[in-house]
Amino acid sequence: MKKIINNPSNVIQDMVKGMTLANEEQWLQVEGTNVIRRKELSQGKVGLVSGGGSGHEPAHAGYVGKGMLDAAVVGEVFTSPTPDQIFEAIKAVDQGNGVLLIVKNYTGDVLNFEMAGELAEAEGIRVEQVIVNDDIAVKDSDFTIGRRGIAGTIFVHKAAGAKAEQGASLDEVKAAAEKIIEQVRSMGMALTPCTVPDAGKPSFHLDEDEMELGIGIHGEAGTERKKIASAKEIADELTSNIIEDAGLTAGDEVAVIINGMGSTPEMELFIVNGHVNDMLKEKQISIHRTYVGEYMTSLEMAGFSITLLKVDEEIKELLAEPSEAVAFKA
Amino acid sequence: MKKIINNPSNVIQDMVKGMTLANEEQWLQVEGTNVIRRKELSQGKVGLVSGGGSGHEPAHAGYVGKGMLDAAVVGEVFTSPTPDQIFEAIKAVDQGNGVLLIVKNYTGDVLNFEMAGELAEAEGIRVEQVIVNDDIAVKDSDFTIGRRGIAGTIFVHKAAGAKAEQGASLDEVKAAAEKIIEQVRSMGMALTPCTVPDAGKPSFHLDEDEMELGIGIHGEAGTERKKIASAKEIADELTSNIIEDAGLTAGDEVAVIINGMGSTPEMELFIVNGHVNDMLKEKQISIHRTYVGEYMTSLEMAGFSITLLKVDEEIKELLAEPSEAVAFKA
Amino acid sequence: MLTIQSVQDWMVKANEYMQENKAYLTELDQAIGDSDHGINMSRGFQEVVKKLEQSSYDDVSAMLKDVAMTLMSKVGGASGPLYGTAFLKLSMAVKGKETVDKDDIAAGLDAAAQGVQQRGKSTTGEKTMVDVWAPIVTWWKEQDEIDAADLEKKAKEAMESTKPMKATKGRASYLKEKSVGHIDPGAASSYYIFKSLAEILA
Amino acid sequence: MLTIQSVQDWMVKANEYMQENKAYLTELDQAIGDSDHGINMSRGFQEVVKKLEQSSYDDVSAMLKDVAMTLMSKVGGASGPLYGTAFLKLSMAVKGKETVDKDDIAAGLDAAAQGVQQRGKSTTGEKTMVDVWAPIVTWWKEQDEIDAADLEKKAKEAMESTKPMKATKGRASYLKEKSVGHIDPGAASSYYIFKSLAEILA
Ligand SMILES: Nc1ncnc2c1ncn2[C@@H]1O[C@H](COP(=O)(O)OP(=O)(O)O)[C@@H](O)[C@H]1O
Ligand SMILES: Nc1ncnc2c1ncn2[C@@H]1O[C@H](COP(=O)(O)OP(=O)(O)O)[C@@H](O)[C@H]1O
Ligand SMILES: [Mg+2]
Ligand SMILES: [Mg+2]
Ligand SMILES: [Mg+2]
Ligand SMILES: [Mg+2]
Repeated sequence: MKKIINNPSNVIQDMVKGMTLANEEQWLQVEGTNVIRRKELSQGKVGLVSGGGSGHEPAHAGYVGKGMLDAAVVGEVFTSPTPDQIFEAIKAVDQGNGVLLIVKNYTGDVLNFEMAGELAEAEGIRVEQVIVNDDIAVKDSDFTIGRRGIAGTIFVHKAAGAKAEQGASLDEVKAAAEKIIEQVRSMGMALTPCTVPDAGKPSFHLDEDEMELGIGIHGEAGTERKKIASAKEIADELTSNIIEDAGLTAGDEVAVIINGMGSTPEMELFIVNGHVNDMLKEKQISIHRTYVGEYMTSLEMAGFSITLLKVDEEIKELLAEPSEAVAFKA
Repeated sequence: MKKIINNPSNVIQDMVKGMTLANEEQWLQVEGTNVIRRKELSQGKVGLVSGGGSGHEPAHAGYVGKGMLDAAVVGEVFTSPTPDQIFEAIKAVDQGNGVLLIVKNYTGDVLNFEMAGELAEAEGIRVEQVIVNDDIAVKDSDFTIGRRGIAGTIFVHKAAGAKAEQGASLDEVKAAAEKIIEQVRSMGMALTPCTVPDAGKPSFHLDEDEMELGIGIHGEAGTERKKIASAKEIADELTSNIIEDAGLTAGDEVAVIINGMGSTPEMELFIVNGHVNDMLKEKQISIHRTYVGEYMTSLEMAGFSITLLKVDEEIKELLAEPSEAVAFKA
Repeated sequence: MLTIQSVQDWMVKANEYMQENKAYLTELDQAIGDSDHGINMSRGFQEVVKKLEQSSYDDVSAMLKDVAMTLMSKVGGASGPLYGTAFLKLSMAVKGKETVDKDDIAAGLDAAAQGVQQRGKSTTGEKTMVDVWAPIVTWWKEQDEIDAADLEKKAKEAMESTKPMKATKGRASYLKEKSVGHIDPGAASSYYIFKSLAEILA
Repeated sequence: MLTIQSVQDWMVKANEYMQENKAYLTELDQAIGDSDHGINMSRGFQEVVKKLEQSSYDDVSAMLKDVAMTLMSKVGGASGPLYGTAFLKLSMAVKGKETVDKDDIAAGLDAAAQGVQQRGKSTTGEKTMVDVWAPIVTWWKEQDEIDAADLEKKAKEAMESTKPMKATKGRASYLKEKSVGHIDPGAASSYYIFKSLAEILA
C-alpha cells in the first residue's frame, strides 16, 4: 500500500483538518464532530444534509455550499457516519423549517441516518429522508436490499439544493429530490481495486487484462468480470444498459455525468464521453448538459461510472441555478 | 498498461472530441486543429494562449474561459504542440491588441511557441511570450536550461487572464504574468510513475517502499529517490524547500496550490494541506487562499506538488476576479 | 450471572478478540463487503473499554447502555446501529434488576436479537449477524444452565452456518451467488462477542 | 548526389528506421526524458513519406522544404522544431541547384547543424542531436568523396559518444549526473537519418 498518509487510523481526522483549512471562508467544522457546514446558511431555508463514508472525495463535503448542501457528515473510510454525528448536522442546519437527509442506499447509511432522524424528531425537528439508488448494476427486487446509490447522488444534491434555495417547503424539496431519484440511473466499471488505508491490502485482485463491470464505490468487486475492452466497447455496454434500464427513448433529453473513480486520468474520461455522446445521438436522445470529472470516487480505484438523468423543464431549471459548492460550481 | 482507450495512437483525437462535446456551450474547437477556444471572446481584449503536451488534464483546455485563457493548444501526450497549431490559436484569439503566450519552460514548448510567435509576427500580429519556471527541484543556472514550469502556471493563467479581462494592454498583461512567475515556486513528489499510452510501459520503476522527490509533470524520474515517509515528513520537506528557495519570511502572505498528479485521492491531498498549513503558520507566513485538487497532472501518476505564490494587494485582486474556466471557476 | 464486574470483563475480552482479529474480520469483509468490518469493530470496542474504565456504574443495565451508545457512535456502517440496538435492548431488558440471571439474559438476548432484526429488516438465513444471535437465543432458552463450552461451540457453529448461505441483506447481497462460500463478517464478530461471554460465564 | 528520387528513398528508409526503432527510441527517452521521442519521430516521418507520395516536385530544395514543414508540424516536442529547422536550412542551401553534389550537401548540412544550434541555443558536448550533426559536418567537409560505410560508421560513433556525456540541454539536463551512461534519443534518431542517407548514397 502506497499512500501519502500518517497513521492509517487517523486519516479521517487528518483529512478533515486539511479540508476545512482549505475552505475556511466557506465552511466551518461543527465543534467536536466531523460535520462540515456552510458558514452562512440561507435565511429560513429548509436544511439539507448528506454524508456517508469517506474515500469518495469530493463527496460529500465538496457539495456543501450555497445552492447545494448545508452540511455533510464525514464517516470513517467507506463507513457510514454514526447517528450522533448526523444528529449534530441536523441540529446545525435546522432553522425551524425542517431538514432533508439525502442518503445513499446502503444498509449502514440507511440505518444510521434513520436513527439520527429519530433522535431529531424526538427533539421536535422535522426530518425527511430520501434514499438514492441509481446503480443499475444491482437489481432492485424484493429479495435484495435494492440498488445502490452512486454518482447520480450529485444530481439529487444539486436539484434539492436549488429547490431549497428557492424557498420551497420541506415537502417540496423532498419531492424534487425524489423526482431526480426516480429518473437517474448509473453504472460503473473498474480497472483496478483500491486499498482502505487501515486495511492495508487491495479489496480484490484483477489481472492485467481484466476489468470489473458493475462496481460500487466502496472498492467492492463488481457484478461481472471480463477481459478488458476498448473505451468504445466499455462505454457502449454501460450506456446501453443504462438506456435500457431507464427506458430512455428517442426524443428524451438527459444530463450526463462521466465520473472518474479516483485514478483515471481525465483524458480517459473525455474519451469515454465521446462514445457516450455518439450512442446517445444515435438513439436520438439529446444531451442537456455534460459533467466530466471526479464527483464520487472510490479512493484510488481506476475506472469510471456513467450517469444519465432524464430531464424536463423543471429539472433543467434546477440544474441551471447557481451553486457555490467547491466541487460543483455552477 | 491498463487504460480506458481505443487505439493508443489516437488518444488525443478521441480526447479532444469528448472534451469539446462536454463543453459545447463554452468552447469551440478551431477547425482542422487541436486548438480549444472560448466561444465568445471578450470584445477587444488582449489574447491569451497557453498549451503544451496532453496528459496534464485539466491543463490546459480546462483553463479556457472568461477570466483565464482564450485558447489552449493541445499537443500529443507529453509533447509540445507544433508551431502551425499554436499559430492557428494566435490567429483565432487576436483582436488587434496582441497576444500573450504563456509557456512552460521546456525546450520543446519554448521552441515551438517561439516559432509560432515568429510566424504570427510575420503576419503582423503582436505577440509576447512569458516562460513559467516555478519548479525548484531543478536548479536554475547558466549550465542548465533552467527550472521547469509546473502547477504554478495556473496562477499565471489566472492573473494574466484577470488582467486582460480588465482591459489592460499587452505589455501590462505580460507584466502581470511576469510578476507571478517571479513570485511563484513549486515542488513535487511521486509514489508511482505513469505510462504514456503509445509507449505502453511505465516511465520508471519505484519499489513499494520508495518515492521520488522533485518530479516533473512528464512521468520523468525525480531528482532524489528516498524511502517513503509520512505525509507530514514529505509535506514538511517540500514546503521548507520552497520557503527557502522563495525567500519567504515571517509576515509574508501566500496563495497555496496542493496539486494532485493524477491518481492521488483528494483525501491525501487534504492531509498534505493540513501539514503545509501548520508549517506556514509556524513560520508566521499567512495564507491568503488555498486550492486543493488536480490542476496540472501527469496522467495517472500518484503524487502531488505544492505551489506557493507570494501575494500582495495587486495579486490578491487578480486572484479574486471571476473566472468561468471549467477547471477553475472563481 | 451478569454483574458489573463480569460485564466489564466481557467487554475487555470482546475487545481483545476484536483487536486480535481486526485483520481477519476485515479480510472477511473484503471478500463480500467493503473491507472495514474489523476496523469498525476494533475501533468500537476499544472505545467501549475506554468508556467503561472512565465511568462507574450502579447497575448492569446502565453499563450495558453505555456499551450500546458507544458502539452506536463509534462503530459506524451497518454493524454500528445493529450492535448498538442489540446492547440497548439487552440493557433495557435487565433494567432495574439487582441480579441478572440466566433467564434475564435469555430475555435480554431475545430482545436484542429481535431489535437487530427489526432495525435491519432482516431474518435468519440472510447471511448476517442474525444467523448467530437468533440460534443462540433459541438454544439459550432451552438450557437449564449455560455450559460455557457449549455456548462457544454453538456460537461457532452458527457463525460457520453462514458460509454456505447466499446473502440477501447488507452489502454482501450485491454479490448474490458469489457471496456463497464465505463466512459473514458480522456473524464472525458476533461469534467473538458470544465466545467472550462464554469465557466470563465459565 | 541528391536527386528527387534519392531524397524520396532517403525519407522512405529513414521512416523505416523510425518505425522499426520506435520502441527503442522511446526507451532511450524513458531513461533520460519523457518517453515520447520514438513516438514523435515515427509519427513525423510517416507523415513525411505520406506527404512526398502525394506530391510531385521540380527540385530537391522544394522537396526538402516539404520534409521540413511536415516535421515541424507533425513531430512536436523539442525535436520537431529542431529537425524542421535542419531540413529547412538544408533546403535553403540547395535552392536553385540543378544538381546537388557532395559540396552542396556539405554546405547544406553545415547550415542545418548551425540552424539546430541556433534554434536550440546549444553546442557540442551537451548530449543532444548536435553531437551527431556537428561531427558529421566536419568529417564530410574533410572527405574528397563520401564513403557510405564510413558515413554510417562515423554517425554511429557520434551517437555513441553521447553516452558518457552529461546533458546540459533538453529534458535530460534535469537529471544532471544521472543522464550519464545513456545514449541521447535525439542523437540516436539523427544516427538513423544519416544511416539512411548513407544507404541511398551507396
Ligand atoms: N440488514 C441487516 N441485518 C442484520 N445484519 C446486517 C444487516 N446488514 C448488514 N448486517 C451485518 O453487518 C455486517 C457488516 O458490517 P460492517 O462491515 O461494519 O458495515 P458495512 O456493511 O456498512 O460496511 C454484515 O456482515 C452483517 O452481519
Ligand atoms: N536545445 C537543444 N538543442 C539540440 N537538441 C536538443 C535540444 N533539446 C533537446 N534536443 C534534442 O531533442 C531530443 C528530445 O526530443 P523529443 O523527445 O522528441 O522532445 P521532448 O524533449 O520535448 O520530449 C533530445 O534527445 C535531444 O537530442
Ligand atoms: Mg462500510
Ligand atoms: Mg516530450
Ligand atoms: Mg463493511
Ligand atoms: Mg521526449
